[in-house]
Amino acid sequence: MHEPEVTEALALSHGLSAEEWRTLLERLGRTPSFTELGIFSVMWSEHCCYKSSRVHLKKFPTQGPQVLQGPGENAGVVDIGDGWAVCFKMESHNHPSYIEPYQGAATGVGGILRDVFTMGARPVANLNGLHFGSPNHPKTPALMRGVVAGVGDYGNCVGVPTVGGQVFFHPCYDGNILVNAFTLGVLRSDRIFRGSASGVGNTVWYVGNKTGRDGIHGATMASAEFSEASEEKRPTVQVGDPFTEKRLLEACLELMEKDVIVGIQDMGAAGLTSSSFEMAARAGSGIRLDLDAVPLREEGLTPYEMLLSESQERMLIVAASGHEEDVKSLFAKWGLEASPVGSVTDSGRAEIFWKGEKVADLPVDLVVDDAPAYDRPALERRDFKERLHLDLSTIPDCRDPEETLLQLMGSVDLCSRRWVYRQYDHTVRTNTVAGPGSDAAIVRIKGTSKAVALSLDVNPRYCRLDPYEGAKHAVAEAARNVSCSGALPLAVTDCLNYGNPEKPEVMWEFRRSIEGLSDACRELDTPVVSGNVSFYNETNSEGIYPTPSIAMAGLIEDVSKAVPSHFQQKGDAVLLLGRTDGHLGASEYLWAVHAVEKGAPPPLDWDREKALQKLLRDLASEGKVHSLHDCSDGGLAVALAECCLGERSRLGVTASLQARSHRLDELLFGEDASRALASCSPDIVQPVVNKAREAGIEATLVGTVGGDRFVVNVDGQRLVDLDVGRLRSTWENGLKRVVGG
Amino acid sequence: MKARVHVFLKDGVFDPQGKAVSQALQGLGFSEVHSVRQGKFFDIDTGTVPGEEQEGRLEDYCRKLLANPVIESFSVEVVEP
Amino acid sequence: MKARVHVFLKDGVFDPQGKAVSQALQGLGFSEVHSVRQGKFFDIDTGTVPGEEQEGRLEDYCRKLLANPVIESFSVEVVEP
Amino acid sequence: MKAAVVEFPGSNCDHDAFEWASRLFHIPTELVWHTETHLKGADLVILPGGFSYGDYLRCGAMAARAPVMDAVIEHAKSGGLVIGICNGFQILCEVGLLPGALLRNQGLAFLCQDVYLRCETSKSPFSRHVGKGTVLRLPIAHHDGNYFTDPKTLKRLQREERILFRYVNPNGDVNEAWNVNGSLDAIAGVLSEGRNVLGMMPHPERASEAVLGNEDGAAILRSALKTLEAAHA
Ligand SMILES: Nc1ncnc2c1ncn2[C@@H]1O[C@H](COP(=O)(O)OP(=O)(O)O)[C@@H](O)[C@H]1O
Ligand SMILES: [Mg+2]
Repeated sequence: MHEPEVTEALALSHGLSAEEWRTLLERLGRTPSFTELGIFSVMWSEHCCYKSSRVHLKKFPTQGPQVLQGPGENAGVVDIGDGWAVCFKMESHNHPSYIEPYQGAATGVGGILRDVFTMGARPVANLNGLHFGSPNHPKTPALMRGVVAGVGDYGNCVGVPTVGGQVFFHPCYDGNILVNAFTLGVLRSDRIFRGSASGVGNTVWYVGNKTGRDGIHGATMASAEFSEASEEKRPTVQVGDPFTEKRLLEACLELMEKDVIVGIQDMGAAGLTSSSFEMAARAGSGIRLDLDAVPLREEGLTPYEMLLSESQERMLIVAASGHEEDVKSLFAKWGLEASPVGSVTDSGRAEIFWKGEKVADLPVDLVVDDAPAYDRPALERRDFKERLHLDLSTIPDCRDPEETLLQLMGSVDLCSRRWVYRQYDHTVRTNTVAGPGSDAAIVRIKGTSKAVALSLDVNPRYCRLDPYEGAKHAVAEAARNVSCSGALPLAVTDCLNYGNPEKPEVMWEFRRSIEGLSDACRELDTPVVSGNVSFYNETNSEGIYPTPSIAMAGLIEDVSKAVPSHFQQKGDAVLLLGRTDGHLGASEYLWAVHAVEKGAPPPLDWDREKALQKLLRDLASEGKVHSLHDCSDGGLAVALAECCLGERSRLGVTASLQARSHRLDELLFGEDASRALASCSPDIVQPVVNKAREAGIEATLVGTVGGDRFVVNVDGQRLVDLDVGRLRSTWENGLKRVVGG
Repeated sequence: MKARVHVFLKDGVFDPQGKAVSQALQGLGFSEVHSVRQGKFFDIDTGTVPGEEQEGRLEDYCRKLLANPVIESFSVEVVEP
Repeated sequence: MKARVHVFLKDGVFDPQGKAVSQALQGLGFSEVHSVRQGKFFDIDTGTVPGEEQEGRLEDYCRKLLANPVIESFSVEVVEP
Repeated sequence: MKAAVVEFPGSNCDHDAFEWASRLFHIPTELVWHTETHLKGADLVILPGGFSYGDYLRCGAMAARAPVMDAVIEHAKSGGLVIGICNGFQILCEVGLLPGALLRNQGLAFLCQDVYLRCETSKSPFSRHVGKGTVLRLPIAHHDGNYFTDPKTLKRLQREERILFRYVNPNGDVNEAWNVNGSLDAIAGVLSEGRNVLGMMPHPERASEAVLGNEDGAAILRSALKTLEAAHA
């Protein structure tokens, strides 16, 4: 075998820094082979070892009585009582999706599904967070079509409903779209599987698709900036095979019912290398691999290629010895091959053989635990203070609230996401109590009376203007959405998308975000149980806005108490819960109507937020309300309009508001936090108001449900009077302006 | 002109459909089948295009729409000028 | 043998994909495009099949699996016997 | 009265169909793997929805060639009830138990949404207790549901009242805007010549429970069940 000579230059071209290369030589005590260099380059890449983020991620609260498995495994696991648990995680597939939107997004969904079923959980719900460039950017429509079709086709084929998510547009994503995929699975709390290679002599199995030259150096690609050149220099793009994924999923879950599996992990980024090294590291064991046994899709792959390939739909399983036939016959039932490719040792080393030759022999801890970690310099963004300052006197109040409302409802950030989620099967598995279009998706757990509520949120504009406050809002809004459905927020997973961490201003954004997330998760008692960091979302030195996507999972004990987001009943009273201060800073209104991105995000008072969320849950569990809807981007007027736009309900509303000392735009479109709209039968308005007062939450009667018009009076003056059908068509056609059709 | 354009996965790019088809053929008893790769083709009918521009035009269709250059290649063929 | 099999929609069967492609091409400014019909093809690699049986075998693949006779026709071609 | 749900690799509504029959209707129900050769004494066979063989090649093409299909054909030929839902409908067409084929949706996109169906005849075991003219609201979730058949067959289907469901608007009128996948004659479900085999694209099993906000789908299985019970009595 002819291999390049390993030199410092080669190491640098593999993405290692000069300092990392020196450490490696010193710790290894020799020059690595070419294959070994490949292993280090991926395992020490940002994507695999979190070298710029590790020290900061330690700040997250990760514990609580509900946490059965925190960060560190393939996915987190949370107890939901009565012997049941849910397992979930979110992951980014940003770079691959920009290069090949359909396959990139599809394989992103595939990867996160494997992370979850690896833990022994049956996937029951997907979410997806999508951030695209400006709707006017020439690449946006094709990227959007490709990504949405990719997310949909993969999840649809595997049969996991995609029940919610987020879509956001901003020019900061023109050269770096974000595709964040989330999966939640259900399992018995005493049947958690982990990625650990223990038991000397146990067999290491390779199952699933054969290995090709796919995505070699995908992990290193996700650890570097884009440039025009890298758009040209592409590795072989991975193609998703959801049919094989579905069979792998079923076969693994079936095998897990027998007591055969010792450890299991999917081959994600850095494929066979990361799965084998990480499994050995978790168990403190060693591993021996025979590459001759690795099933190949094409001839002539070198050990380097086999170890670094990112071919999809592959798993590594450590099975108790003596069960070889069980493993083989079970996978054969599903038309899949299982190949023994190695065994567990106690050497603490990974020893890799090929054609009778030892091609790699490395200490597992050096590769995994001793991977570099940096506390990179951070520096407050230069324009931070200046942009927090908003001078409203330079911005005219809205003259025609009706027109402004229609403009907002049809804007790309607030309009209906139906074009997207119509392409996602959200009803398969017959658990979807509330799907996309609802504040939180509600998925019942069969065999129990429970349901989980899920919401995915982040407002990148808030995060750009104040990364600390923006991060707090992401968690608070996700929790509020979940509480609106009547669920108790339990735990979060995150997907942290940032620019180049070697830039101090990006690092500052990252650190402030982590602090905000940590504080919020502590306040709301929702530990972080899993997550993912994606750095280097930069093209030609232009970075994205800090985008910490947060997915919150909550629990409803009695699914019959779940509350919808939309008005349900003609004649119902509409109550605004929470205080309106008319905060316009950082708002969607300023951006969509005035093209201004300035001001501080709305202040968030934890006492008030927590009291509101508890009130929402109490109202739900006492069966007092017919609908609850969180009031966030777009403010009160938009939230009121959204309540009229349910898939099934077609009800108008007449609302009467008091401006007090506020400008009209402050009243209608201000984004004060900690607010929600409730609808209830008119005869229990007083008890609801009293209950809110007791909780320290302002409650104001703002209107009545009914009719086919959307009417808003301010101080007795009719400012908005729209046919609900017109409102709906404006709202529903918003995305079509971007994608056509 | 009448033309036929073939669009197919580049060498080395995984073709899950082709793999499934080849397994299905084997399962039907056609054990001689080694491998299958699946592609798309387009039969295109146009108004008059000057002879010397025909192939170029077809390649334009491919580059602009029919083929995804990241994973696919194409070939063009004028059937009736 | 190496073979190529084409499977295409019969005349009269509506082809939503072909129609969308032809509209998209027109939308890109290729106004000369009249119509497009989309089909599938399969590049098949097999072990030895006796020369006189080759075409028949390919037709068997089509009849048994590759084509749906309700909507599709096929043509077979041995590329390398 | 027994039911069987046939499972192919890639089927993903198999358990939904199983629960539909067993949990919601208390019908003793068996899952039957695609390699099996009998149907375990089932009176009603359900071919479930969802991506058998990944929908690779053509939806339902590979499943139609599975060993178990001989038993399904035999069951159908001897008058046994068969319901194919979504992918199950595609399989029934591929195997020739139902006429026609399901092409790609006219807008080319996968569609997941509720649709309205009008029951066109009560002369079938699946609709006897639904009632002609009844409008049902049911979810669809498919990429290839655009029903097609040749003009002669279409005439015959119309004449023999074998079109069981059409896509309609909420008032029950056929209207192209509500025929979302572009099906010929707005066909959403068809019957076999013997009227004992039904194929339909919408998913009644996803809309048969109050907690999911819609129970319209229950009527179809209830009708089949009553018919079978009457026959057994
Ligand atoms: N990419 C997506 N996939 C599926 N559903 C989505 C997606 N994006 C948004 N949705 C759904 O559309 C609705 C509106 O989204 P959004 O405005 O972000 O909700 P909210 O403001 O309540 O957090 C939600 O129900 C959400 O789940
Ligand atoms: Mg919300």
